Order: sequence, then C-alpha cells, then structure tokens
Amino acid sequence: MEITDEILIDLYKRMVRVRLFEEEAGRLAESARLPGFLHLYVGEEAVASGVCAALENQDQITSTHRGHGHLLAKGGDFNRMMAELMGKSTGYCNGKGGSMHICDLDLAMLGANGIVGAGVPISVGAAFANKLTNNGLISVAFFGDGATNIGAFHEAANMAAALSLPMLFVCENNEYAEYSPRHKTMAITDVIERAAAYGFPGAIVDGMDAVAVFEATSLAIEKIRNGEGPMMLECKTYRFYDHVGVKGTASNYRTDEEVEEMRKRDPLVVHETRLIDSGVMDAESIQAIKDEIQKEVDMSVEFAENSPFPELEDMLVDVYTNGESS
Amino acid sequence: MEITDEILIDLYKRMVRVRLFEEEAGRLAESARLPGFLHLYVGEEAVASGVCAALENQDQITSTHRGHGHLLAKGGDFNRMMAELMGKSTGYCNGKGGSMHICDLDLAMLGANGIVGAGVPISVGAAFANKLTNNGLISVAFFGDGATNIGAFHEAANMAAALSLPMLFVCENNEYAEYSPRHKTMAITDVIERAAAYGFPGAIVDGMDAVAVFEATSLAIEKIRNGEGPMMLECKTYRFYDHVGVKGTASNYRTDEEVEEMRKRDPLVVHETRLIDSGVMDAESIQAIKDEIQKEVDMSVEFAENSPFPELEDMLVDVYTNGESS
Amino acid sequence: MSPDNIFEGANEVSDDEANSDERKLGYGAAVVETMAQIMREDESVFVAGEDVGAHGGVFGYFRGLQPEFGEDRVVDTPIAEQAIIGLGIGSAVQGLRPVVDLMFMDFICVAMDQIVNQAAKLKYMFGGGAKLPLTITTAGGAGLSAAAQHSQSLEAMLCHVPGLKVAMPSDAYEVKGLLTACVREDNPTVFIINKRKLADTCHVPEELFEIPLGEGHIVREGSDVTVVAIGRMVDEAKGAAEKLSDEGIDCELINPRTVQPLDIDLIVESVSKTGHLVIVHEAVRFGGIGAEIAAQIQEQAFDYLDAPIERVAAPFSPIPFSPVLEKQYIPDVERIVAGIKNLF
Amino acid sequence: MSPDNIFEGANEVSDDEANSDERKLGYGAAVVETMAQIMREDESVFVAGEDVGAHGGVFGYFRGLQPEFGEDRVVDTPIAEQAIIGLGIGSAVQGLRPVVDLMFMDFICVAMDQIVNQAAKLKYMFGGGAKLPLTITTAGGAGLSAAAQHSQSLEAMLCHVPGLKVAMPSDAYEVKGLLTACVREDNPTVFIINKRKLADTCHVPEELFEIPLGEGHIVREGSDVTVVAIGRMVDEAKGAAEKLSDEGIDCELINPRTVQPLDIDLIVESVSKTGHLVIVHEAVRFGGIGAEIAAQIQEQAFDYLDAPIERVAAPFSPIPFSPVLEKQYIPDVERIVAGIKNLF
Ligand SMILES: Cc1ncc(C[n+]2csc(CCOP(=O)(O)OP(=O)(O)O)c2C)c(N)n1
Ligand SMILES: Cc1ncc(C[n+]2csc(CCOP(=O)(O)OP(=O)(O)O)c2C)c(N)n1
Ligand SMILES: [Mg+2]
Ligand SMILES: [Mg+2]
Repeated sequence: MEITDEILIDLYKRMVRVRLFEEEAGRLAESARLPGFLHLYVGEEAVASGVCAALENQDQITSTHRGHGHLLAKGGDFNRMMAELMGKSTGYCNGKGGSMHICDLDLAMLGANGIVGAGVPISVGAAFANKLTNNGLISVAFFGDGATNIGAFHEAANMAAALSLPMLFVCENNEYAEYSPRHKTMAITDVIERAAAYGFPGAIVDGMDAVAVFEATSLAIEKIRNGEGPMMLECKTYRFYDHVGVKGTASNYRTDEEVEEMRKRDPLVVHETRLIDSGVMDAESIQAIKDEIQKEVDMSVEFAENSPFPELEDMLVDVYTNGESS
Repeated sequence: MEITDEILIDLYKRMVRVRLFEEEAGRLAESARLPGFLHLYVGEEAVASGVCAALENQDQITSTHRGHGHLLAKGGDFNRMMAELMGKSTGYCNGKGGSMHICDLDLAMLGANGIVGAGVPISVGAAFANKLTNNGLISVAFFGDGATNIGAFHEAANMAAALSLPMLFVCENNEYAEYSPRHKTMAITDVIERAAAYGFPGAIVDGMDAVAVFEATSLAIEKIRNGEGPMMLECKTYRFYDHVGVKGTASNYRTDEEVEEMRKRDPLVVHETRLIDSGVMDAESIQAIKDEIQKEVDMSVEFAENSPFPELEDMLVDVYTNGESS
Repeated sequence: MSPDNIFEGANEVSDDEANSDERKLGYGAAVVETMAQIMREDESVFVAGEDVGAHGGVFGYFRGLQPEFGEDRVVDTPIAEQAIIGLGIGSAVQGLRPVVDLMFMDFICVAMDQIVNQAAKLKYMFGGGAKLPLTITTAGGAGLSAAAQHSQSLEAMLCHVPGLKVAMPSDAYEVKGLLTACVREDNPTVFIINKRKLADTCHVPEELFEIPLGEGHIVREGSDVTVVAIGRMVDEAKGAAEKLSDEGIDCELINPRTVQPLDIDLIVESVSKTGHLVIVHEAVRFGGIGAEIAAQIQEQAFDYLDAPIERVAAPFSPIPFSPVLEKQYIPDVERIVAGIKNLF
Repeated sequence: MSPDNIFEGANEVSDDEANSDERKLGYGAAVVETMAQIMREDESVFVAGEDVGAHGGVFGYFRGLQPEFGEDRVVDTPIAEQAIIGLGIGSAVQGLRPVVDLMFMDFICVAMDQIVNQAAKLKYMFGGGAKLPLTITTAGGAGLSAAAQHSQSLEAMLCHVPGLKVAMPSDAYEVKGLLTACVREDNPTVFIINKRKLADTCHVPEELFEIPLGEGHIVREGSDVTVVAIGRMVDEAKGAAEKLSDEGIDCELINPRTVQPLDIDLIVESVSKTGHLVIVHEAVRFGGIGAEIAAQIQEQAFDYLDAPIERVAAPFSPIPFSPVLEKQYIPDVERIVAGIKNLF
C-alpha cells in the first residue's frame, strides 16, 4: 500500500483537530466552564485518525465514553461539538447528550456511549444492516481494553463472527481502565488473544503511529469488504491525561515517569517528524495547519458561548419520534 | 493416575443413578405427571459423573437448566428430587423451584439455573470465598456450549482469571443450543479456544467416557488446588433426548441417524464394556446395580406421589430470611 | 409438557371455527400471519433471535417465516440477549425495521442495559436525529409451571422508562393490530406475548390493520364498577364480570392494550361514571402498573371515587413452581370477583 | 468537574463542625467509616467492585479501606457488573458478607439478571435453604450534568422485585445506620448513595448503629399536609416545608429511609392526621415509587384524604445533559412548594 503525501497530511490534520480541540476542552473544564464529565482522548489520536482516514464516509463507527476523538477524527464539526459540551441548543445533541453522547448520524457516527462496551452490540446491528442491504459499507466499533472484560463486548464479537458480518473491532489498549492497570483485570498480555476466541483474525498495531493504524485498517477493511467476516485490531496506545478531566487524581495508579516516557511517543510528534523527515511538510507549514485549526477551535468556543441554552419546553421533545412525551 | 476398581464402580453407579432417574422422569413427563419444563441429561452422564467423582464433597458446583444430572452425580437424593419435580413440599426446594432450580446446599450444589450462563458468575463467588477463607475447596461451573456465547459466562471467566480463583470451568459441548447447531452460533470449532482468551489452560475431553472425564478433572483440580488459578475442560458430549422433554419437536434440527450414531457411544455402554472387559464386574453384577437403583427410583416416585403439595400459606415463606414478605 | 405442545394446533383453524363466517385465528398464529404480511410489504423488516429461524421460535410464533423469507431475514442468533437487542438498535438506526425476540420476558433482565440505557434513550441523547423503529417481542406471564425465572410479568419496569412503548395484546385480534402498529412505529416498542394465550383463537381480519398504541378498549360497558385488566387478565376479568352480572353488579371492563402509553383518559371517563375502580394484572402488586393507574386516577377522578381503588395482582413473592401455589399466585376469576365485591 | 472533585473535602471535618459538640461527618466519609468499623468487627465482610481498592472508588467512598484491609478484602475487579454481582451471590451463599459496588446506579441495568433473577429469587427458588447477606452499593441521582446514563434513580425497578430490600439514605447519619443494617442483614439489599450528597455533613455517632430497614422517620412534625420525600429529596422538602411554614402551611415531613420494605403505616398515620399527601422523588413520575405510595394510601386512608395525592417527580424523559434542563428536571424546593400548594 502506498502512503501518499495526501494521506500523510490528511492523517496529520485529523490528529491536530482532535488534539487542539481536546486541549481547549480540557482548559475549559479546568476552569469549570464545561459541565459534566470529560474523558479526553489526548495521546490516542493516532488510533481514531488512522482508522477513520481509511474508512469511507458512510462506514459507521460506534464509540465510547471517550468519544470526541472518534467523531473529530471522522470529520466532526467543532462548533456543534463545543456547543454540545457546554449544553447549548446548537450542539450535536441539542445540549441533551453532552460529552458522553456525542454523535453525528450524517457522518455515520452512531454515538459515544456512557456504558462501557454498550456501543459494540450497536455496531453489530449496523454491520447487519450493511450485510442485509448489501451496501458495501462496514461498521467499526471502538472500545477500550477494559471494555473487553464486559459481557456486551463478548456477545457482540461472537455474534458478528457467527453471522459473518462486515465489522471491524478496534481495541484502544491504553493499558488502563480508569485507575486499574490491565494486568489486574485480565490475565492475558495482549487483548488481541481474544479475537481467536471468536474465530476471527486480529493484529496488534502501534497505536501511537497514525500510519501504522491507517495501514492495518486499510488491509483489514479490504478483507472485510470482501466478505471475509469481522476482524480485530489492537492498537497499543496511551492517554496523556487522567481518566476523567485533565489533572491527576488522588490515587497514584501510574507514575509520572511512565507518563513522561509515553509522552515521548506523542503520536503528533511522531507524525510531525515523519512529515519533516520525508520532506512532505516543513515546520512552518505544520505550524500553519495548527494555527488554522486553533483558530477554528477558538471560534467554536465563541460559537458555543454565544449559543443559547435549550428552552425549558424542549425537555420533552425527542423522547419519542412523532409525538410528545406524556 | 491409577484408576482403581472402586473408582470404576463409583463412576458407573453415578451414571446409572442419573440415567435411571432421568428415564423415569422422562416417562412421567410424557404421561403429563410432571408439571413444567424438563431438560434431560441422558447421554451426558459421563461428564457430571466423571467431574463429581473427582471432587471433594464440599467442593461447590453450579449447574444449568439441565441440572438433575449434576446433582444426582454429586450424590443427590432421589426422593427429594422427584418430589421437587412434582412440585411437592418434600422436594429439594419445597416445591417452589422445580426442575430448573434444583439445589442441595449440603452437597455444595449451588443450584440449577433457568438463565443460560447465569450460574457461572455465582461459581466465581464461591471460588472467591474459597480463596479468601483459604478452605482448600474449589468451585466448579457446568455450562453448555451455547452458554459460552453469553456475556455472563465471559465476565465470570475473565474475573476468575483476573483474581486467580480456584475454579474449574466445565463446558458440556453437546453441539447444540436448543435447536441451533454450534456452527451457526459460533465461528470456532472447539469451545476450548475460549480459555486462552482469559489466560488459563484448557483441555478437550471425551465427554462420553467417564474415566476420561475423571482423569482430566483430577489433573485439573490438583493444579487448581495448588493455586494455579482457573482451568477449563471442554467435554464433547451429546444429549440423546430433545432439548426439552423427551420426544422430538416440529423442527428437524438434527437427523435420526446422527442420534443413532451417537447412541452407539452411550457412556453407560462404554463404561459397562470397560467394566466387563477389565473383569471388574460381570453382566450380572452390573444388572444388580441397575436393579437396585431402579428400585430406589421407583420408591422415589412413590415417595413423591404420596407427598403433600405445599400449603397455600407457604407462598410468602422464604421470600426473605427472618421475616415475612409483605 | 414442552413449550411446543402448548402451541400445537394453534396454527390450524378448527373445523367449527372454519365453518363460522368470521375468520378465526390463534393468538400465536396471529404473530406468524402478521409478521409474514408485514415482511411481504416491507423489505426492511427482519426477525432475529434465538431459534426463531429454522425452529420458528420455541413457542412457534415465528414458524414458517424462514422458509418464506430466508435465513437473511429470519435470523437465528447465538444466546446473547444483549447483542440481540444491539442488533436491533444498530440496524434500526440504519433504517431497517428489526423485530428482535427475547424468548422469555424474564430475559429482558439479561439485556436490560441495551433496552433501558440504549434503545430507550438513544433518540433523546442524540438530540432527536435518530429514528428507532425497533420491536422487541417477548413471551411473558405465568401458568406453565415454568417457575421464578420463566414466568414473570415485568412490564412495570419498562413502563417506567421514557422512550419505550409497551403493548400487551389480550387476544389474537390485538396481536395482529398491535404488532402491526409496533413494527410500523418509529420508536422502540416491547410487544409482550402471553404464553398461556398462544392456542386461543378469536376473530382476526385477514388484512393487516393497526390498533393505535395508547388507545384502550372498552371490552364491556357497565355502570357499577370500572375494571381495568391487563393482557391475559382481560379473560379472567370477563369471567368475573359475567359472574357478577348475575349478582347484579354491572362491570365496565377496560383493556388498555398498551401500558405505555397508557390511555388514562378512557379510565378517567369510565370511573367518573362508575365511581369504582379495580385494576387487575398478573405482575407483582407492589410497584406494578396498577399502582400508576391508581395514582393517576385518584388524582384525576378524586371526586368521583366512591371507594378506594382496589388492585388484584400477584403477591410479593417470586413465582412458585408448584402448580398448587402457582394457581393461587395468578389472579383469577374468583380473586377478581372478591376484589370487586370488596368495594361494595 | 471530575467525580473526585465532588468528593473532595468530604473526609475532613470542617473547623466549625469540629468545634461543635456533636461529631459531624460527610455523607461519603460515613460510608468509609461504617465499612471500616464493620470490617474490623466482622471478618466475613469484604468489598469488591471497579476501582474500589487502590483508588477507593470513583466517588471516594471506599477510600482508605484497602490500605487497612488489604487487597484480599477490598478487591478491584474487571469491568464486569454481572460477574461483580455473581461474586457477591456466590460468596454470600458460602457464608461471607459481600459488599459489592456498582459505580453508577444506571449500571444495575447491566447486571439486572444477576440482581433480579438470581440474587432476589435464589432463597425462594431454593426452598429457603440459602442465606444471602449481600449488599449492593451504588450511586444514584442526578445533578452533576452526567446525562442520561449516569444520573438515573431506578429504585422503582428494584422495589418491584420480591426478595430485595432497598435503602436510600438522605444524610450521613442514615448512611451509617442503614449501611450497618444492610451489611448485617441476611437478605440482598441495595444501598443507594446519592452522588450529590457526598460532601454534605451532619452529626453521625462514632459507634456503629443500625437503622432498621423498613422503619421510616418523621423529619418534621406538622398538621396540614404530609410530605413523603425519598433520598436527597428530603433536603428539598425540608426547604419547602420551611418556606411554607412562613405562609402558614404546616408540613409533616416523612422520610421512609427504605423504599423496600416501605413503612406505609407511618404514612397512613400521618395522612389520617393531615388529610393531605405529597410524595417527592427524583425518579421519573410514571411508575415511580410515588405511584405505589399513592396507591396504598388512597386504599388505606381513603376516608381521610381531603384532596388527591400529589406527586412531585421527574418528567417523562431521559435525563438531559444541559444544566439548564437538568435543573428543571430534578424536583426542587420551588416545585415541591407548588405541588403542596396545589392541594389547598
Ligand atoms: C458498564 C460500565 N461500567 C463501568 C463504567 C465506568 N467506567 C467508565 S470508563 C471506564 C474504564 C473503561 O476502560 P477502557 O475500556 O479501557 O477505556 P479507556 O477509558 O481506557 O479509554 C469505566 C470502568 C461504565 N461507564 N460502564
Ligand atoms: C439468558 C437465556 N437465554 C435463553 C434461554 C433459553 N434457553 C434455555 S436452554 C438454551 C440452550 C442452551 O444451550 P447450551 O448452553 O449449549 O446447553 P444445552 O441445553 O445444550 O445443555 C436456551 C437458549 C435461557 N434459558 N436463558
Ligand atoms: Mg483503557
Ligand atoms: Mg449445548
């Protein structure tokens, strides 16, 4: 597979979009300008970006509690997302969903999810629809390492295999589930060992390298689109901030050294080095991309802050399609 | 491991107890003398008998909807069981549980279960108690091939591995979940491939051969008692009667030929041949065992039929410990 | 007795019935017929669940669909209730109209997260963007000695969840009308089949028709007491009403047909006429749908009530296996009669 | 805002409070203190759940237990709610006294089968042989902008299930008394921690004590109207009562403390005095525990009621994220005042 300059730049832009938006969201949360729980994706950008860059526009994804990253990497809109994080009526969910329920059906992003693992069965449903209607699309479920311990994941993975559905399972193994290190909650080293239990192939990917993720995804979805049934990728990655919010919490579940060590493998830096080394971009044009995107982020904050809150009458709207709630 | 004559005879008696009781229960069900759903274990006797013969008396087992076999193989009482199947107050559950909830806490049999897979997490709890109190016991979960597709199984297996609990997983792979053949509901050939996904060892066993099951179990529980964490056995077996009740149903989910073929491997016949060939017992003494046990079965029917139904006042008893229900 | 025996014969129309002018059909058979007709007219409808395909469902209410519509549209799944509901949600969001089956209603507990936290809330959480034309079929109710985990009536749990609709057909006619409405509905619905009703027949039109979700039905007009009966309890309440009419108590019998939405106006109207209300359901009394009906009626028809609202329902215990206890557990004609008489 | 910030400071006693005679303690801190004292006196008690060990629970209400009692008795589990409850059931049957945690109450749906079909029914199905001293702790309630899947009050679902007991402490004192009772109880209990109360302090005795499950508490005596408030709503109802007392309406405020069993006698007695009843809960109104209370009261105190029973509860929608909507969603002083005034 040839990785064109275009692809390299595209991957980079996706990552920068996630990074700059999330850093901003983190700052806003720290200064109490965002309500609710915020699960940042910073550090893991290569995964969502690499996967989404390899997808067709209408291929579906389901996401997790850490959902901004996925939607932004798939092309999500800053304004609607920032407005949603602030609970404004102009947000992706009209302010009713917030960070944990971000979605964009036009981009075939079927929702973040506050329940660990619960998006995976929904992905199976989308994959089933793809197969039944023979639309050539595939469905991708993102989930964490911790999520592979829950029943919904297992049922969905087995169901996808049994029905031989066009579906890609993407495990974002950041080695922690909240504050629990992986080795405490599972007795295997690599999550990918689970793929075999369902009878489909899997591969381990460097989740700090967008190109590696892009390549692995492209290979996998070619097979999946060919009707070979589901596959799984385990992307080894790391989150730079805390499980929720930005700053560390009371417990020392991981050392500062560990975080520092992993930060050296920052997927953006890795990719920037590649861009520069291969002569695709120079430092200046990289900075230009960042500046431009930062401007968009800033504008989204302005947009969100100037947007109105939902009206109280909206409370009962959209509980049901066609008709009011009682 | 030496298989003594005593062990061989013990295994045989356990199997005959299951077989003759269940054949009787089947006849009673056919003539509408048993209420409710009856899931017969006939054909699979070698599994429960081989496993239970290898256990200590106080090692716990949890069971499935096909639970008589497990309890009888562990030494369950004909009278209380038959009475329970008839809904009598002298039954194992005072007539309140019936076939699907047969249990005997004195024999550390923690219950059949009407919900597929739901006994497995309960087994994990017993194993945890064994570990915490360091009582040297192990906990065994029986479950079907179909049950390995459900979330509760997965969560329990992973939890047992993560906490390194003294627990044995026994899959009774009879190749069907109700009327669905295994290959339609999972994309793997051997259920045992799932053990690796949790990080514990497993072995495939001839589930039509009580000695093979006994040996495999003995080996496994030695390691488990040694603190090596959970293990799994996949016992390849077959049910001779229908999923529920005795006679076939409307759909032809398996051929008569297949059943005939498997009946040739009847675990009782296999074992009788071994007993005779090895000179441990002759045909006559084998028959004597059968006759004696049949007599006990007959007596249990009499006992059950002569037992009273629960009193209507019993309805609200035992909803709670210490005190009445409102 | 196996579940199959219960259903036997329900697909065939008996001679007597066939000779009558009105076409009769079994309650279980009505599911099959309705599904077949809907699937013929709408390609986006499919059925999935455990043993719904080759076997036609353990209660047989999908029998015959797979031969006609193939394995792609009548799908046997693994034992995986969470994934079954997820299959429904994801495909519904993609524009299909899934009918997914949870064999026994008790199994909604196994899939409760997908039902309550996903299906019910998805549209709202997503700011309205998604449609969710998902129908969940499931067999509820006691009476087959199936004990505590295969006999429950858990509709109250579902009714408490904004975003769901819940239908409880009391006869084959309602099976057809409500199932059609559920499948055509753009919101997630739970369609509760009563497993003791499967073989019962009544007149059912050949053509598809809809009974609007949220419209109750006056089964019998009367002036002395309003009796609201849910699902199969309509039969028992009919029996009670007949008995009492001999004794001079004239019951107005209301069948809400759906418990979410609940046609409270119909009940209010009736109670303002009769001044008395008895609610009958198979579920446990404490926290059952009867509590909500009672609470709303005392609120909206306070001045009309001549006596406290009475509830006839199951006692506060798991469902016992033994037939003698189970018989006592489930409300029947006798207990309903007693409940009604309590008011006078 | 992270859940940790919510909790911050709750373990420490503020200067003011420390200087007062009565020992004060935070609501969340009361969980820790109670658990520690119980675990010291009873070796069979252990705690298990996600991040309850090294981290002390995401809300911190188990913080400090693992350092004292070790990893064997304060157990971090995988994300596996079904197995967490199963861990509790199996070990309880073996004679231990597990306290297992479901981080957010919404997650009971993920483990509903183990709670409803296993824990609640096991003793009954087994003919009485088993004891099940299992406590499930979980954090319910809205108000943190945690949206539709992290804010629910689902106690009505649990109350409908024979075999369970359900406690809803409204302050730190009740946390200690009810948690002690739950852990010492031989039946499965669900102990619902209100996540907005975590930092609130009040007087809590140093020693362990039990508040009997099923005994309500008269928070404030009054003569005009009985107000029954559940969990955190007791605070809001207190505020309403104070406001109304200025306007000459004298509220009797009852806190049932447990919703299963429900101390209906206490409410009946109060209503026979006041003739008016308002029920306040955070859960959705339709099918909430208020419906059951209303149904029972209109039955048992029919002749005393001077007006319909009023329910102040959440509207029929998932819980919205946006703070402006969420604020309106949760009953507060204003809405309770309006509800009470409705009756006069
Ligand atoms: C069913 C359920 N259990 C627990 C939680 C609380 N929770 C939220 S995120 C999380 C950790 C998830 O770990 P992982 O899947 O590895 O994803 P990561 O946060 O590392 O991206 C937990 C336990 C939840 N939201 N849902
Ligand atoms: C959660 C749940 N889903 C479905 C069922 C219905 N059911 C009962 S037994 C069974 C098949 C179980 O298959 P397997 O685990 O292989 O056990 P076997 O019957 O073959 O012994 C099914 C689907 C159930 N009881 N519980
Ligand atoms: Mg993780
Ligand atoms: Mg099987």
